[in-house]
Amino acid sequence: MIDFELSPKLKATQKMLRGFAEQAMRPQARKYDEEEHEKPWDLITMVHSFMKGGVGGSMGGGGEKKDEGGVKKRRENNLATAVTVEEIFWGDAGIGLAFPGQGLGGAAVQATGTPEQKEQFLARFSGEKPVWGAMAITEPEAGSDTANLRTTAAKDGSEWVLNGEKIFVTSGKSSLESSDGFVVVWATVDAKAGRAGIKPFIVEHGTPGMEITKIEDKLGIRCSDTVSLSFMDCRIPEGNILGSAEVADPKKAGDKGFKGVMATFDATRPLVAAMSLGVGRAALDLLKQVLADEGLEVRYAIAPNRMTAIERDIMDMEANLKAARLLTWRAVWMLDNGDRNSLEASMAKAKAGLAVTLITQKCVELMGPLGYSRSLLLEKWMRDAKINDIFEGTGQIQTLIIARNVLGFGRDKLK
Amino acid sequence: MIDFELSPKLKATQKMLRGFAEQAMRPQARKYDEEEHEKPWDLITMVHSFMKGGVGGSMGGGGEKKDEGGVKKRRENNLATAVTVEEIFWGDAGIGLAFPGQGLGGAAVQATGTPEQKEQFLARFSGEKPVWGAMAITEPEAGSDTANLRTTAAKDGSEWVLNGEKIFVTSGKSSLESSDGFVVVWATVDAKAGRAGIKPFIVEHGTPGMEITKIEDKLGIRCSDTVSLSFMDCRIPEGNILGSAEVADPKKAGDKGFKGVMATFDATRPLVAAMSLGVGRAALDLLKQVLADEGLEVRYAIAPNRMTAIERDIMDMEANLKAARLLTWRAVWMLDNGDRNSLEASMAKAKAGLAVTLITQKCVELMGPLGYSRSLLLEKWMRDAKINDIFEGTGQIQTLIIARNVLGFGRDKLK
Amino acid sequence: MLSFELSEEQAMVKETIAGFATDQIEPVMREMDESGDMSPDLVKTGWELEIIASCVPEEFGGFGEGPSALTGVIAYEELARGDLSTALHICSPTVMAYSVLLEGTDEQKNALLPSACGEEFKAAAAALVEPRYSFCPSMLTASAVRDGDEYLLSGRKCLVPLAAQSDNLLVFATTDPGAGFAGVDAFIVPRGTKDVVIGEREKNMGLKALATYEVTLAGARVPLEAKVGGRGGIDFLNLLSRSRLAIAAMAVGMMRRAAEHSRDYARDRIAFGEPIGSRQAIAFMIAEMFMETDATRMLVWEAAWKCDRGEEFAKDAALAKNYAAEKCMTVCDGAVQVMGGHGYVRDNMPELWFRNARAFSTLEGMAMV
Amino acid sequence: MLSFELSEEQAMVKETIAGFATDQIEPVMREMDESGDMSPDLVKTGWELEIIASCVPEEFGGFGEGPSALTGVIAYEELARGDLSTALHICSPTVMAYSVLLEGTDEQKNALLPSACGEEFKAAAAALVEPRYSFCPSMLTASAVRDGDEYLLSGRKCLVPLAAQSDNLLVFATTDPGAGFAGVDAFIVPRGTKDVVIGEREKNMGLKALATYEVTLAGARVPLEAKVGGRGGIDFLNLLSRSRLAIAAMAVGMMRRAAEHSRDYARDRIAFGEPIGSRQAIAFMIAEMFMETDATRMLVWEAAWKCDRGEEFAKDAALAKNYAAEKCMTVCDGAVQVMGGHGYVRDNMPELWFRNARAFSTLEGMAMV
Repeated sequence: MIDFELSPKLKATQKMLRGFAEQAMRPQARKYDEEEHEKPWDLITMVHSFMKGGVGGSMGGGGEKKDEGGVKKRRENNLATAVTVEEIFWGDAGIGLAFPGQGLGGAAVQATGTPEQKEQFLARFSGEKPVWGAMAITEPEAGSDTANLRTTAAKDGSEWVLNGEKIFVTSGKSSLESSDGFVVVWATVDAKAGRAGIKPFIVEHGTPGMEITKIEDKLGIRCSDTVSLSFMDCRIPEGNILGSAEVADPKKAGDKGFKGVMATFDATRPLVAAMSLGVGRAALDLLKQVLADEGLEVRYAIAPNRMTAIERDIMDMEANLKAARLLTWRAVWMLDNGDRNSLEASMAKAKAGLAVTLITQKCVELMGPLGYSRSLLLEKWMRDAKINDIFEGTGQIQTLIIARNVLGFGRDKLK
Repeated sequence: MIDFELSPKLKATQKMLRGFAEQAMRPQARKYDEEEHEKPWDLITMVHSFMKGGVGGSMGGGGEKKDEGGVKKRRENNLATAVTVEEIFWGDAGIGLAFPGQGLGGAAVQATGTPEQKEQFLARFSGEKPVWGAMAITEPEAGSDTANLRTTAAKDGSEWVLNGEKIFVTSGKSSLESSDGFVVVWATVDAKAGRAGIKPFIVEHGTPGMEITKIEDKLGIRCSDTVSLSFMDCRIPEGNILGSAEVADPKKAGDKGFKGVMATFDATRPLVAAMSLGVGRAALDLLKQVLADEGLEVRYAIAPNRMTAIERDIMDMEANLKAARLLTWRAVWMLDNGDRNSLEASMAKAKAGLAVTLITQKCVELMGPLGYSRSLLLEKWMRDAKINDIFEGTGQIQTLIIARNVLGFGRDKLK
Repeated sequence: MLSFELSEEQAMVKETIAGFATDQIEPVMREMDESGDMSPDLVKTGWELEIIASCVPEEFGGFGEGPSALTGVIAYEELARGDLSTALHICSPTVMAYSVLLEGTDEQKNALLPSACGEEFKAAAAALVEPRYSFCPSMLTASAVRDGDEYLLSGRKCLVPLAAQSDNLLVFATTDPGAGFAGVDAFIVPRGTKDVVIGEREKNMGLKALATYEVTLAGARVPLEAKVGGRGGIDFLNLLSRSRLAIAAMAVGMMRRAAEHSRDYARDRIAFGEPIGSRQAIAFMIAEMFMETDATRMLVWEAAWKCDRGEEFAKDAALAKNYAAEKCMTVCDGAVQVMGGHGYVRDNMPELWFRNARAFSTLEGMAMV
Repeated sequence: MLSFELSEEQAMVKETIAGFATDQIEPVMREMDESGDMSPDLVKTGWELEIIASCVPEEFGGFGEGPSALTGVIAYEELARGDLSTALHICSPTVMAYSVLLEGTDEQKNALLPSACGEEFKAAAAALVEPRYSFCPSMLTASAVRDGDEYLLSGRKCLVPLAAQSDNLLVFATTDPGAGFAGVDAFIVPRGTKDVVIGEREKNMGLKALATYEVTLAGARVPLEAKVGGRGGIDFLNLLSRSRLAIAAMAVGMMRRAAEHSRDYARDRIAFGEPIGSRQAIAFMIAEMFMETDATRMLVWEAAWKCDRGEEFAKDAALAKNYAAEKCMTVCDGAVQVMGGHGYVRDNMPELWFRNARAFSTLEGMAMV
């Protein structure tokens, strides 16, 4: 039965988080935008105390125990994460990204690791101290071109030796300096093997040969650290290749490793979409509040061409935001059911990323000088929102994935 | 000196044509939309009487005598054509396309023919009787893929023998059945030579072996005939290959022939843009008239976000239409100066074609039930307008040409 | 708990209608558009889906428990996927039937519902739209003025489907100008009522297979009992919103079909040695067609779900309807564009969708869930 | 007769400023944005372009015959191509200068123009925008009420460039509320006038290198002579429209730079073994950037041409300015998008353009041609 109602449990979480976002996060949002690279430890401690495992939850944790004796077991942990993320990012996107949790690194472990590895590497996130996980895939010479990585992993006795450069590692500093976290590094074990050669490796904090070479200054989400990593003969135990030993062999495993990248993103794209929703809703809520304060009510039900320009803008923005949310919920619902959601995940990410980019820009415009001024948070939300159409695959990459799915074309037929 | 004023001569033409369009064309527009495939002979005779050479003028006639003793001689015949076309198409696009003149066929002769050939083939258009010219390039199996034609031309003694199928030949029936016109057929003399093998041939009306196999029923511009042609061992004199004899030899001439296709379109794309402007302006004029009749004036100068939705729509539509017109005028002005305008021509066509497609759709929406009803011409304009984003290269093809020009990429680098 | 899964019944309805649309409606769509004649066979078969009867309770001749908006939008999407004119023709009696079922007095239900559940398709036209550019359902010019034991109906209506074939018209008019939606009531006007003039069949850009008429009310007199719901009248905004869901669902059906058609063409059509779908410009257009079709459906489903729960859904229905009207036009325009010249000729379907799609921004109250 | 060719003088101005923008402004743009400090060298060099002096007649200290809107928009496009904050800083005194030159009394011209043509850059701030979301120049809340031999100025202004550095402010206020544009007048308010409070320097999303201030008028008194144009006042819509052309021209300059930057990046950046510009999704974005830059420039030129001919151009200026504001945002957003993550970091210029571009929908009366 089609049902759009959240479980009582989720509604409660939502309500609680909304309060936290409004009372704890909002008042500090500007501070951590202006003081770039500062860490909101007070908030981090607070959120960690009531949300072990992090706001990102166990991203991509869906699917596994899909069936129990034939009966499809309903799970909602990915939905819970999406709802959580939206509320937190309604509070503030930068601070939200700075909150502890397994992040993309954990998602990669979830998507590609063996049960033992999940045990070994993910336990820490529910410990007493806040811990971060990160993922390193992008390289200076390859943006979306994940099949073409230059970072290498060579087997040497009982160790892997990593060499290469990674950029745009979200929470890299938090994972490797501020906590006992790790980074999942995608590297090739056989450059000639192309996709088949690409494997995920766990590199623990403080591993010699790994260095943070840069911390980015950004347009928005300034509270979140984005770093560059360099690996020079960085040695890790052979067990740190995710997904059992034979995965290491391109011939045997085929592009299983690379599929892991994709699986990771299938799980996390809807959550990036959920982040977008929070930011977009924040902007729209503010605009509507300002209008309400002036006694202006939006007449949604009249003919659109009889509306004022601002009424129609708001109607359009609300429809787009709502559509994006429903597409997002559909994608995580599929994940919770263990269904393949590659197409739906990209639809959610593409729709939400673009929608909130435009919504926040429109809200700033409609608010005139107040929108452009740093005395309100609106201008910050416009800066923060833009990242959603970029990271974890730009809107163009998402659309490409949708097109390939729809047309049934592979990379060869639709570049 | 930058100047946007039309010469007194052009202003007079404009004024005269506006009257003709309003009083002679508008009253018959609906009739010739409903009675598809009927020819508006009364209007044709009328327009031919005061406009020998046709409303299309000498399309692409620019450039030749660019310099006379170093002094750049100002010409405005392409501008005149653009202005003429806009007014005529403001009256009605379907009837406008049905008016006599050299059309694309003549444009091809202008762009690729020798002086003798221009003499020989174009004289007829200023004769007593109305005559049409057409161009056949599209084939059932190739839309925009003009480099990949299957129609062949084989030399046999002192004749060329054409074989193949052509579709979407505008005014094909008018040229070949209703008058002593001709069609310029693009065919390959050497399939292996690709672009280099493609040449333009003049086929006169009534040439044996050429047959009209179909007349299209269309969404709009129903007064204009669009036909399919079949060529079965169709024999034409060797002199009917446009551009001196050695053009025939791919090795010697290179892709000169194909360049001719492009040159033809460089000259005619801005005129398609001008057609768009007429239709778009017609729709906008009607909408504004309806508002004015209700005493509503558009407050262009106030802050856009204080406008009503309909005011802002009108402002946007006017800006887009005006921008399209100015881009069109720039493209024809360059043509008149004999400057290469491939980039600017595509900008004009792309902008105008899309702008009026959207403008007419918006006007129908804003007019509600009146817009959707056939009791007004507005719905017809929406159907007519759509062709402008399609024929003589879709908006996508135009954008591709722009991109290649801007990026400096050839077909190989940017498919 | 969140779910996007159809119920078994909904899945069955969807499958049945999908087959009907593909096997029977689409093949004759073009012919009906050119001739302007709706196929009686389609209407017969469509009626046998018992869309209305399955919603009307037994006591009034049906076998249901009132209309389910969710099941309705699922059904209408499939119908319109076949052809919009056909979908509107078959669904046109729902406005009268559901308005009376949901808001009418027992007398009105007894009088009108049994025939609406009969074996034979029975036309019953609803008149809401008015012929002016600035039409808005919250500002009707058609008025109903009480005069003793009668109401005096005045005003002009247009886009009234099957008006000439209907025994009764359902006329929406304002009894309280300036009261907005709250001031609108519905009146049952029998065929042949004096001073009700049904004009010539209308000619529109699209919907050519659907017979619509202009209706003029020149001070026509109807008894007080003609007012739906009697004294209390109707919750017009509720009925209007249900009709918006019906229309939005049909837009989704058309979008889906246009997207599928573009996908297939882009896969098969070869240019420059490759399928045109291997060009990003085309491929991205098609990706967005599918994305927006799904996005629109989600908006429609969520609003319908609220409706069935008896929650306030007028805003959600308006958002869904306006979004659907805009996106459907964009998608169908794209379906023409993807085919280029072939999309502009009447041998192919896109030009027909292009003409029909523009109707959605104007359609109000022509079908209901 | 139609022509798109610059005059020799315009071509020279364009070339000079283009060099200044490329060689001197752009290299320090990022540094100024981060520090918030405008480079005095840039201001000095910019002033030496004699933008104002070249428009002011000799009798008032210049060597021109009044401002040419066309030459102005050509010059401002090139300036803003280097950096918007710098362009606005250098051009900010034009509002006072041209308002007085075009509408002022001889006394006012003699008092203010010579210094505006001096060797040294002299700040002169204009205060038009007001700090509320619904700001519209036709509905100012700042008011000027006549009280004997004085005007009482009340209201709040924001986005006033260089207010703290100016000897005189030009304050726009309404003398006839409800009269729209016709009710607006301009007043010359000397520094230190009682009850004129210049607030802290503002913090905005962009324009970080441009010092702007909020100005509060708490019933400040100025003599009747302070009113520009004396008794007759000013043609405010004409001045506003000239300022809209100035701002639209700057938007064109930014659009052009962002388009060029995206083109170069898309040509050089390799992904999947090819330049990213060889993908239609990226290539089409860039094609549209260039097309819309040209389209916007055409709108600006045509309106400026009308202005110089003394024709009614308020509508044309509004169309151009609003079109420019929207397209500039789209183009600069695209410039970020084309670079992906690299466009989001402050090592590269797109994020700066992205922040500055959004200003255009709000900017009014900050520069003039």
